[in-house]
Amino acid sequence: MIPEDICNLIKARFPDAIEATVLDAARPYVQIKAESLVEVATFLRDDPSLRFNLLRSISSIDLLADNKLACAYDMMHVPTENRGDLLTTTRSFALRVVTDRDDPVIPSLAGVWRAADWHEREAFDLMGIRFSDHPDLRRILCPDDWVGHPLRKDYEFPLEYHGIPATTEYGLTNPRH
Amino acid sequence: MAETTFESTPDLLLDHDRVEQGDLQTEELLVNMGPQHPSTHGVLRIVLRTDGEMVLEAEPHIGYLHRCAEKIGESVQPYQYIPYTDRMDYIAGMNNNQAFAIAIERLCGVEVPERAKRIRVIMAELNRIASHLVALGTYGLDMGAFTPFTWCFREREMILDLFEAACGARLTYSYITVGGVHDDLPDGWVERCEEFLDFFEPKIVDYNNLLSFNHIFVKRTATVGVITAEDALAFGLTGAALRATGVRWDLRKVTPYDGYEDYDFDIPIGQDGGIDGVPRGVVTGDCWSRYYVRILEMTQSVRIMRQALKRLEEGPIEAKKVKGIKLPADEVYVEIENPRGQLGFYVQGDGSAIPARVKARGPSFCNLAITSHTCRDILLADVPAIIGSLDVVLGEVDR
Amino acid sequence: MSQFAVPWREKPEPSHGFVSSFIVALAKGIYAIATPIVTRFPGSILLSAVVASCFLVWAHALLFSYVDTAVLERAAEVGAANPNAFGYFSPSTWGLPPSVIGTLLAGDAAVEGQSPGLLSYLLWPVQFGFTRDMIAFGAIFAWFNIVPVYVIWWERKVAGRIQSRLGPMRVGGWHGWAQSPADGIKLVLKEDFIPDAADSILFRAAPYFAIIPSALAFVALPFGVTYIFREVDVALVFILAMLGIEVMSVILGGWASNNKWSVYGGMREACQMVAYEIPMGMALLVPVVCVGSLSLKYIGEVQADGWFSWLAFRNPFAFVAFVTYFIASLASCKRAPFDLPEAESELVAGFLTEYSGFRWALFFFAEYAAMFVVGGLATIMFLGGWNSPIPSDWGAGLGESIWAKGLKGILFSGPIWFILKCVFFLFLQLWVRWTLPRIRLDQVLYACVQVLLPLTMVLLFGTTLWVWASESGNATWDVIASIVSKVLGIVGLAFGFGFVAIAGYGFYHRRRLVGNLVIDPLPGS
Amino acid sequence: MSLLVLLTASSAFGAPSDATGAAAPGSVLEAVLFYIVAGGVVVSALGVCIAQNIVRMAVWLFTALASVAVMYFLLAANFIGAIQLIVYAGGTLILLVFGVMLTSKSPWIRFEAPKLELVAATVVCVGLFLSLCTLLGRAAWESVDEATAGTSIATIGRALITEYLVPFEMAGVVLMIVMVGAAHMARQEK
Repeated sequence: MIPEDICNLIKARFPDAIEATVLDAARPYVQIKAESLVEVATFLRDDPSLRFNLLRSISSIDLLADNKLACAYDMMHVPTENRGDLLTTTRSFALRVVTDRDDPVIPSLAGVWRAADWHEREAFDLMGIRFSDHPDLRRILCPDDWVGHPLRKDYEFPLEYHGIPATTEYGLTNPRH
Repeated sequence: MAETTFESTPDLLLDHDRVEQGDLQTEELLVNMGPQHPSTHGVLRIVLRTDGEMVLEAEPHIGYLHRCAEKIGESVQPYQYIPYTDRMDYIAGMNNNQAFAIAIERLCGVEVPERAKRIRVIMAELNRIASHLVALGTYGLDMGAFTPFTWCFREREMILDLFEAACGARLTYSYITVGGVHDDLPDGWVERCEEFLDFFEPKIVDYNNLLSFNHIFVKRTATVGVITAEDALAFGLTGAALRATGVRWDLRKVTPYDGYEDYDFDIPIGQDGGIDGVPRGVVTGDCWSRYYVRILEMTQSVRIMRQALKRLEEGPIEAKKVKGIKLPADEVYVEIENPRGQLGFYVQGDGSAIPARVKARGPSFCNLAITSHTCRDILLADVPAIIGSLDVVLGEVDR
Repeated sequence: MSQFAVPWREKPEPSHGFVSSFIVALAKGIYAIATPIVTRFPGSILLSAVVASCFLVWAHALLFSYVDTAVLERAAEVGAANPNAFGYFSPSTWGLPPSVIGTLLAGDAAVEGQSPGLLSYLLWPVQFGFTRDMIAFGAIFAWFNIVPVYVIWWERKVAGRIQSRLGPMRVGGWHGWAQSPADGIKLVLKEDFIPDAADSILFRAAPYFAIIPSALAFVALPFGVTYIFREVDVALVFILAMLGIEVMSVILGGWASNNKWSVYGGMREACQMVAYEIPMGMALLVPVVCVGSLSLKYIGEVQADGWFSWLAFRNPFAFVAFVTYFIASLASCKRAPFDLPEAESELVAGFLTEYSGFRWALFFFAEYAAMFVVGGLATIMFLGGWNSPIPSDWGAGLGESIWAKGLKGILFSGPIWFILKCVFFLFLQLWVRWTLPRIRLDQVLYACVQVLLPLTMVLLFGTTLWVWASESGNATWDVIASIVSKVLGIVGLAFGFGFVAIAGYGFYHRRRLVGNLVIDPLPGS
Repeated sequence: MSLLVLLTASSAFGAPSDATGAAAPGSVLEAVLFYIVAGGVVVSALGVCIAQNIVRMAVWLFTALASVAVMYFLLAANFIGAIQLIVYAGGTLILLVFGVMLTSKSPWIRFEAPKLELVAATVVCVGLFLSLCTLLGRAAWESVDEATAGTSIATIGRALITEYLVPFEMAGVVLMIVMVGAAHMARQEK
């Protein structure tokens, strides 16, 4: 099933959800509205012709030029009906949700795919996107008292953390290093 | 004596109202397993809520090895980033190099020469064997058997010798680069590699005799930590952990890359005990299945390598004009089959030579997420069994 | 200062305390003397070390028997002795004076006033029980120290071979023979570390709760008919008691460390030990029922008629009890696959987590000494004790000279056989440890309560019936019993030969590393 | 310390097998050892009462039981001594500690008795001690000259299955009931 068909399916079901479509790229995706994310995701997971049951990744993206943050969702279909047979047919799809950079809130998909739990915590930790209705939204990689979100483009690396120097002299003079 | 209290730290978010009232009231204990613990395979910390030997709840805490590898990816050119991918999953450096290289090649439309593809497959499968050997050996350690560890490492040393001969490094190879491989194979390497395969194949029988079919080992791992296929997919488990649940799913077959479609090989899956030499008592998706899928994958890797070595022909090993290549303003998400599962790289270009965003989807990271779901109401000794059978590498979990 | 500044030579020598300097000097001295010898004659040195350590155990007994026969018995014959002199330790009397000993040694009590000679002065203290105890205590203490040190070294060598590596190779020259003593010195010199939150008194005391019982177990363990420190009529129960109260040290150490992993280790040990004491004791009751005594000396003496008289082959129940006892003894020594209290991959190091240095070494001394003791119990209760597989009445024609005695000690019965059999059991324990994974706690208890315990009950009941049938004097039954015993003996022989054959096969087909894969490197590597 | 224990134990078993004679009953050494060990029993028993931590109490109880076992050895009652060690020190006490660690709120807590309880306990103890003293003072002590040496186990065994068969079996039945009851209680929890 090619991405256009999937996009049309979504369009037919949720006419207002789609903000933009990028379908002829190396990684075709559909940009949808944050508020309809959960319904679209549930539809993608449960629709018998789609059944994207494996959430591969949630990549948070900083669109500094547009003053936006984005989340890219990659999903895949793993056929489980004929378990044990060699599976060679698959389909994959991607979604994107763009949110405001100053108050970034995206509904959580942890209720749709449980794999989203840790991916969203990671996006929260490193990019500062808050996922509403997430069961346990905490920092996952950085310490709980870390200041800032490292993957943002305008992030300034702290010079020390609890008295531990976090950069070298060279790093002080060459901040991009 | 010094009076000490053992109060839980407030950030654990574990509920404490499960203490049942009764005549024999037992105390629940919060125990830190890690970050320095012999069987957490690195710096993983698991907070266990235990009642005697029973583990009621386990909560993994990660990030002790976080190096912000994704942030580094936004400051260096792709071929400079290759060494950083080695440091993610330091057990399977070749496969990580390969994943990132393929991602950049797809993004920029670079065509990899035939010989380079064959060498990539050979190296990736060799590293798969080496990685599975580490997994088997350390899993033996987790179960209290010390000997399989040294046996596995004996063979792994030979693989590392081969790697060292090819690229000069024994752990962080940076051998597979964007557009091909870094160096050609030295003289005599192919023969040596075939010699190794002849030596290695019978050794798998030894591992089986020593550990896989050992009665105690089977009793320790069978029916422990059973994960169903539905749970595995919901939690995003991939690789051996997913195949052990009975799903014959492997990206090398499903979305072939680097010429995997040319090779003839099988995808082993986990199955219930009693047939095909699988001991009785084994359930699809338990720790033993995950362990044994890795054993079977090693034989398949040997098969692939024999074919690739036979088809290795002279030719260029690197595409032209790759260094300093400008990345188009596009994005790509590529997944390949790492020894631990599906390793994905999301790369976003912005027209310059440096990527705007690099995101790594570590299979260990996703596989580890199921820990708190599986480690419920089990015995303390089962926690290392489950963690070890998921075969996580903390360098990749924390990135 | 030399022309070339060598940074590490410019540092002043660190100052040591007297004791540590002394220990270091002693170690260096021993090392300097022993290394050239050992490296030059490795095999013979090892052999002589084994013989010497065996000798250590029984030399004092030879001395005592010499004094008894050459001095005291004669003194009693000629009436020269003060009867009070034979008391254990009574200050009111000074025993036979050296002059009398001298005349007795000279063989002529009638000649008075002869000069006693140096030997008589040396032998004078040996007539007192207290002195004898002191000497024997020294021998036991020496043995108690030698066993752990060299078994640890040996374990590392065995483990190395099983794991296709070499084990210790450096310290001392020949196969790292000095590795364990060097480790011991290191452990003694290490910082005496007690965690801040630990219960420091109990933390310090716990290792002694381990080492004293295991040392005391040697008190009643016979190495031969006459080579016993104290012959106790209930030696078996006494040794079991000593093995049983060792568990207190683990619980205390685990608790006093104030570490949750340590407490887990202690609790695991408690439940494992309390459970496994029962099948272990009941398995040992099987030979006790066969023989009808709790005295280890008597049980050993019963098995003097060669291989087929050994108690393991007495009846089928005893044969199974032998295996059962061996499994239970692994559990009682916390050896793999029952090493749950210190399970490395689960509990870090269990009750040993917070221990280091000398206290840690004491725990290990106790563990390895206990391994020897359970091996000794298995030897005495099932495998003939200090008797060789050759029936000892074959040597009746050798006479009673000192050389004949020595030959009999080597061929028919003597501590060397006992020690060799104990070493065999130690090897079995090592072999099992480096081959098998660890069992889970519920499986440990399941194996004890649901398998071993009913099994040993059946064994005990069966052997009681067997003994009852044997004592009824039925001729047919006697024939059947002897045939069964012979068959069991042959099965045991087959096991033994199979063991030797497998070892020989492995030795014959041994390979160093794996061919040219390792030896000749590729270009670039 | 270990030397002392070793000495105690070694002299308790009498002389070496082929040595010059048994320790004479009533010898100075035996008396000295008896008072040392008896002192140990008293001190440990006091320790059980005074210690405030439950594990320390258990340790004191352990030393008390072990000292009593050594006294048995001194009296040449080796079997009773060894059984004392196995059953009480090695079995019951361990189970007790085990139970405490498993079920108490925490093994690291300490007990502090209220003053009133202390006073009451002291009064009861002193009264008990005095009554024991008077009882002991009134008893007619006979010295037994012949110690039953050597075949003590056979004697005990025979006595248990002939003369004292009924009490022996009764004790077994009582223990069985206790075990069943304990198992029942443990099951009820779930």
